[in-house]
Amino acid sequence: MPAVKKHRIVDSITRESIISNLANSTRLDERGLLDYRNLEIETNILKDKTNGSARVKLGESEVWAGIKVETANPFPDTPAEGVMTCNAEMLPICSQYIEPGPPDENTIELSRVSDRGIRESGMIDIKELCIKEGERVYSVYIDVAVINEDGNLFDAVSYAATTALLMADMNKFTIENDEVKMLDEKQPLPIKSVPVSTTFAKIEDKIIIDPNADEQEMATARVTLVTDENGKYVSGQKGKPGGFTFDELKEISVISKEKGDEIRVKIREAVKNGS
Amino acid sequence: MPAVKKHRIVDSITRESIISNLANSTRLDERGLLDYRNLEIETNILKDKTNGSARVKLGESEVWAGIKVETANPFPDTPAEGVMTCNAEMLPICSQYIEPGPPDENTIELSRVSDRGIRESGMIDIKELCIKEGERVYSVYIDVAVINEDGNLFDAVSYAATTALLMADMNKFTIENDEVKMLDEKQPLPIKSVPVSTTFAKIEDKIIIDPNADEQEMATARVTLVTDENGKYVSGQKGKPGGFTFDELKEISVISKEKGDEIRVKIREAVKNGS
Amino acid sequence: MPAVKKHRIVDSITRESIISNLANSTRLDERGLLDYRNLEIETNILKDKTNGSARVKLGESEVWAGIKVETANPFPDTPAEGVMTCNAEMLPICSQYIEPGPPDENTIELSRVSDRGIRESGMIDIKELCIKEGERVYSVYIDVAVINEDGNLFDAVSYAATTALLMADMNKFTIENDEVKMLDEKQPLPIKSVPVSTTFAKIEDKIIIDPNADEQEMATARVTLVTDENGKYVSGQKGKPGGFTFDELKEISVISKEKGDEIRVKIREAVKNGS
Amino acid sequence: MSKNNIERISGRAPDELRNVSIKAGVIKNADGSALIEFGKNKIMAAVFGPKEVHPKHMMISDRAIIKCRYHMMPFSTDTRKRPNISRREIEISKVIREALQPAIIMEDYPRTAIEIYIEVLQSDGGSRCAAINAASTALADAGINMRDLVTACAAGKVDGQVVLDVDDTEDKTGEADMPIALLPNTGLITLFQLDGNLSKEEFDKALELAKTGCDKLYKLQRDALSEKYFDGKNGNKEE
Amino acid sequence: MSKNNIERISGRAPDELRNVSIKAGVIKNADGSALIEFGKNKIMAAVFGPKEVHPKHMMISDRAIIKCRYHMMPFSTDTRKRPNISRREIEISKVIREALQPAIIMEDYPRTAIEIYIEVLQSDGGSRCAAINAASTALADAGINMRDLVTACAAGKVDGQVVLDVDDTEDKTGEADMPIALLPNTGLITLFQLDGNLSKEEFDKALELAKTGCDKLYKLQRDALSEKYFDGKNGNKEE
Amino acid sequence: MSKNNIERISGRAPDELRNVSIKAGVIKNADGSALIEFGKNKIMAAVFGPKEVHPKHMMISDRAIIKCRYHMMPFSTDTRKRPNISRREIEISKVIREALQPAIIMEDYPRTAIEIYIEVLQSDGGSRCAAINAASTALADAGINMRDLVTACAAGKVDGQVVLDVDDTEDKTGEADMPIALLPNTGLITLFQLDGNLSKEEFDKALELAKTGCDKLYKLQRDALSEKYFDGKNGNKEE
Repeated sequence: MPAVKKHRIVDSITRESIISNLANSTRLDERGLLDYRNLEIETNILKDKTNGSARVKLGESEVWAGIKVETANPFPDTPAEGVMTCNAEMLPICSQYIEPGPPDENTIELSRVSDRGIRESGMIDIKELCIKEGERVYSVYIDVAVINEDGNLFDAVSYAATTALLMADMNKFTIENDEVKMLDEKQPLPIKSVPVSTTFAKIEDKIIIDPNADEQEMATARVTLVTDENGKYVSGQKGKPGGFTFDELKEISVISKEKGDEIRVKIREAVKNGS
Repeated sequence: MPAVKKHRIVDSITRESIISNLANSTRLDERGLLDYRNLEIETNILKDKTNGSARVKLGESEVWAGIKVETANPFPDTPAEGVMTCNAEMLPICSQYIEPGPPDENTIELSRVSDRGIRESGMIDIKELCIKEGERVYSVYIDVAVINEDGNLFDAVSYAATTALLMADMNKFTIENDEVKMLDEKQPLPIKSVPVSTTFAKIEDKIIIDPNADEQEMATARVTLVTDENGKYVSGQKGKPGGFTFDELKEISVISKEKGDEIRVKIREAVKNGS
Repeated sequence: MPAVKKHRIVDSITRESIISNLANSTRLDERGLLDYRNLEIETNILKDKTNGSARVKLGESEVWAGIKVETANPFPDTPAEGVMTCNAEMLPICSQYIEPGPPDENTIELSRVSDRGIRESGMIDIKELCIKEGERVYSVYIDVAVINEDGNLFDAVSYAATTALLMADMNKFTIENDEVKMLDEKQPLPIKSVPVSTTFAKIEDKIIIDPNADEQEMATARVTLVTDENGKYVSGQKGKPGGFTFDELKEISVISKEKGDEIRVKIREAVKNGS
Repeated sequence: MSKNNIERISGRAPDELRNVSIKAGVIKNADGSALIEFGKNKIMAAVFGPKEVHPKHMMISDRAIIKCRYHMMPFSTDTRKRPNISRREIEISKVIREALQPAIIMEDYPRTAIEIYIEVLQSDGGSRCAAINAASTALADAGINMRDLVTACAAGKVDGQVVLDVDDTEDKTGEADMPIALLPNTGLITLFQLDGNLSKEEFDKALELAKTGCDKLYKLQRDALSEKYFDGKNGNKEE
Repeated sequence: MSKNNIERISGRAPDELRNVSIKAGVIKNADGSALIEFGKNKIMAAVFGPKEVHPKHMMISDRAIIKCRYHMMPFSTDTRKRPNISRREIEISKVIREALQPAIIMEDYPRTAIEIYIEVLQSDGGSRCAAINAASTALADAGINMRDLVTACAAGKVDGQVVLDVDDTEDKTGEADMPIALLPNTGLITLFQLDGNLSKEEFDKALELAKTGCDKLYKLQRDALSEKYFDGKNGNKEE
Repeated sequence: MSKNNIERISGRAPDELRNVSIKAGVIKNADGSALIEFGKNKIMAAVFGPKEVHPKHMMISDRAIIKCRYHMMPFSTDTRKRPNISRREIEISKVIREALQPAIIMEDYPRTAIEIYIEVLQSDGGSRCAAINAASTALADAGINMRDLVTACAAGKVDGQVVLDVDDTEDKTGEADMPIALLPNTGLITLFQLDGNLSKEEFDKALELAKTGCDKLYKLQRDALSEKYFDGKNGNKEE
């Protein structure tokens, strides 16, 4: 059952430095309150076994995403819709605080929030993932491996998943004499939008963006907002046992859009370079 | 692996009071040895999402039962029979002695004994639960939630399950051109009998009926007998690491029938009032 | 996660005796370094519920194997091939060191090495296990119970599984009007070879065959080699955190063939006597 | 606010809650408990503690630990739910715990555990908000020292209109759902989730609307507690 | 009793047991063990202990704890059983433990565990009774102090007739099965289960009949123990 | 050796390795780490420790315990792998641990744990050998005292020919695969597995060939470590 668990330990000197810096509106790593860390996006890093892949480094946080497109029977209640699954794994190589084993509540939250960002934005047109109604649909698996953990995995996982999806292709099928037949051709996934996640944290009444591991640990509250290219808010999730005021949330929502647009450009660029 | 576990603790004053009362053939809550506690049966308490429901309060023991009737493929070896599943859950809200998590041996026994009472009595005519042989049958799920635990859950769960089944309806289907088609009509479940469970406990050679939690904890042996309306014994289960003599079991079997008949009247009344 | 675990304890007197005996090229139970313990193979010990069965006693190690042949859908990627599963269980009756519960890494290794010996030798012609391509194939379950543990289970399990397979029969089927129909006839399994496992251990630079439990515990390395009747090596597995030199492995491979041939004769004899 | 708007399936005004009733002290064996009926939601919450921490290494020397489980009965949903705890239930358990924890004065209970169990007996839209209101009432009923009650309500978008408290019929055609939880005294939003599609204007409007819902639930919780402790001198029904 | 009755499929008289043989001391590594063949049932029981309790918090200061597991091998049943422990096996483990425990003088072994493992290698009707007889013999073979052996047998109803010891062929058309376990010295029934359909008269008759079966099994257990410890001066086969 | 032989699908000579590159120190949070690319294999290994043992009863008073997990990401295989740990992964974790352990001077770290985590991000034939080379490099990178590096390579039989380092395309028609791990200084083979069909002559030849592969990997590991610690004065690529 979910309960308070062992957390990353931030020593008192680091704590004090982080706080005294924030008081001057700077951060220990010299960023401004609303600056992202360096973001590197690389594509095609797993090209031999996946339909699409990407590696994202956000500061020292590193994640790898791989897309597998298979076919499956549709769910009985949605016979004309494809299936999408998003699964993030905190690999035990990524941090001394991660134990191997079934996903804990934090990892489940990470997977589900990443999934919702993609799903709620309508990024993939699941109606276009139908091969033969009631019989055969595409099943898109998005798996993301966390290789090194230094905070703000919500954003890093989201960027890696989104980029890998943009890079992905899938087999073409045709129906001949009522039988599904695979063609020797590929097509891109039916992409309709590019959602971008932005994550904020609150430390002593200061709102910062893209918290690193120490900042995230010290924060009393965290919130992720996902926007699409039309400037709509498609998904959100607050975490940690503290809260935001209404004004803070409204302010965050404004910044989320601006920063989301900047990052969307970087994702598109990486996709363009990789294609 | 099953093993002795932490049990409810009955303090020594309560223990002595229970025993000295029993010596005078009365009980701490002023009942006679063979008196049931107050039994309240309410129906339709979950009418928005179930096909039938009931709440039973037996003294301070409270359970809620909900029936869901869905359709499923039949088992290969019984192509013309419906499926029935009975599942009781000890919710962690019901007692400080219950931990959340997968069911322990006591809960599994509770589920299985409740299931057998219904199954062995032939209460539901599973042959009537066939929609199309080999293809489609009704699947009846009986789920029972234990909300507050004060002993004798075997009976409380049985009464709730039975009442909910008596209240339940299910969709009608027809077969057109070899295809199963759902009609916009409901029908009651095919009920053939009303089994009633009665539970006895033994404390220092005294046989009591309907033990509360303290009595149940102190008892060296417990036995449940289920009778149907024809006065037949359809199911039985002894529990706890002690025993009954042959004469005690025979005596219990006589009382079980009498008490079963009384309770059957109450169940029928509740169903009549609720319909 | 796999890790060092509690092992059988060998007291220091036994240890010293084993070592001083080995120095003289003999063993505590008076065997030579390359002598197997007494091997008893009995067939048909579970004839009421299995398609084939065998009991093997190798010294004090005792295992029972039972074969069940059922039918199943083929795997999509091998529509014309039957299915074979080999599963060994360390029953908690077999030793004070075995706890009940899901299989640990040692038991999983035992199952998988036994499975590979049979699979890689091509003992069963899985193409002959197809009843109707894409629809119905035989599914052969090999289950082996370890009843008493005294070392070298790799060989004991292998001999029991192999013998039980040689004894097994399965239903005949025919296809009438495109429908699979079971005939009232039995046929033997399509057997193509008889693999034989031999297991060696290394204690202080001495190589011994068929280690008993104490020897196995003391050994720094263990290796199993499976040969078929054409003298081919079909499967191998080293275990324990130590190693063999190249010369040792080559020497072992020579002995493995000789001993394998001797044991193959015993297996064939037991099968002949049992048929 | 309820004029000049598209009519809701439920016939409710855009800023109108479903019927809500809260009853405290419904489970005898629990230290505190509450039953909330919120539209078709029927949800029980029970609190046990402060009690001994088990396993011991989870104990914290200067405050209580909070455990929280949100669980749905198999019969609570449209299609029967499998009895195992789902990933969805694990996530909701976490966000509910994080919504309630800031209200609990954990420092008053060092080296103990406070357990919050939530059982969904019948589900409807907004079950996590309903659950938070029930759990907050149960915590107060258990006599746990709190900074404030925690009150929760969702706003959303249906048929292009921002509305309060989306129910499960509306949710089928709904375009967005945004549940929040609030500590009214401090103005802190301790649960916030969003799924759907909202413009900046709609986002702000939904936040405001959700707040008005929270205010009503706050009163209903206090009424339920008064009802139990002061012979029901205050009403407990939202019309 | 066996005249004027409907003939059983097996050709047995209504009060006739299947062939039974019990052998004690069959597993070298166990502290006590037994193999029972009871009709087609082949069941082994092994006892380990008294031994250290693990995990430690399960330890009881004034008596032993008893662990018991009833487990069926995948090849023991008509259709292959999946290797995982089923709910049925968990329930049977519990009722068998509760049947055996009253016979064990647990106070003689404070702070220890006594483990009873039962393995069904081939199953037939009445496997839980067969298992109890094997386990009771194994406990005695392990030298565990006991008040009495525990003996078990079922009666049932087949073709309208109350009969002893229903086998799996009869069970397919059987109308009732009632396994019991008995401590003969004290007359205490420590396992009792019933499934089926019995009138009051049949119920009483089945109880009596099961008792006669238990008496025979009692003798067979004692013979098996004598066989092992006194060179087999007593026979061990039921004809 | 590479003349007069049947041509391999890959165009490689019978005794030719695939392209291999090893990079040490790739994971910042780990005490030691390495990434190996071995044909299409992309595998990361990380080492944590020596660290506190948890749970405590696993602690050994005079040496370290070694934990090892080999895990494949769902996207690493031809068909998506389910996220749960499979029986295959458990077995491979065990044989890899037993291959590495003899190289670690465990007595230098009493009462501690050394954890080795291997993540297969893209798989090809020979992933367990690739994993051992990565893990051995990661152990050295973590500064764990070792008797020697552990080097691993497979030989096999394809189209009737004994060849070094079977890749997954060859494996589909391959007749045998024999991975080994070696401690070069001591000449000890600490991993040995075989699946397929080899004559005595082929068996011996495969062993010899695998040894030549191990020798090359040994150099590549040392180069990777030099690269990290001495500014890459030594090359790190196998041509």
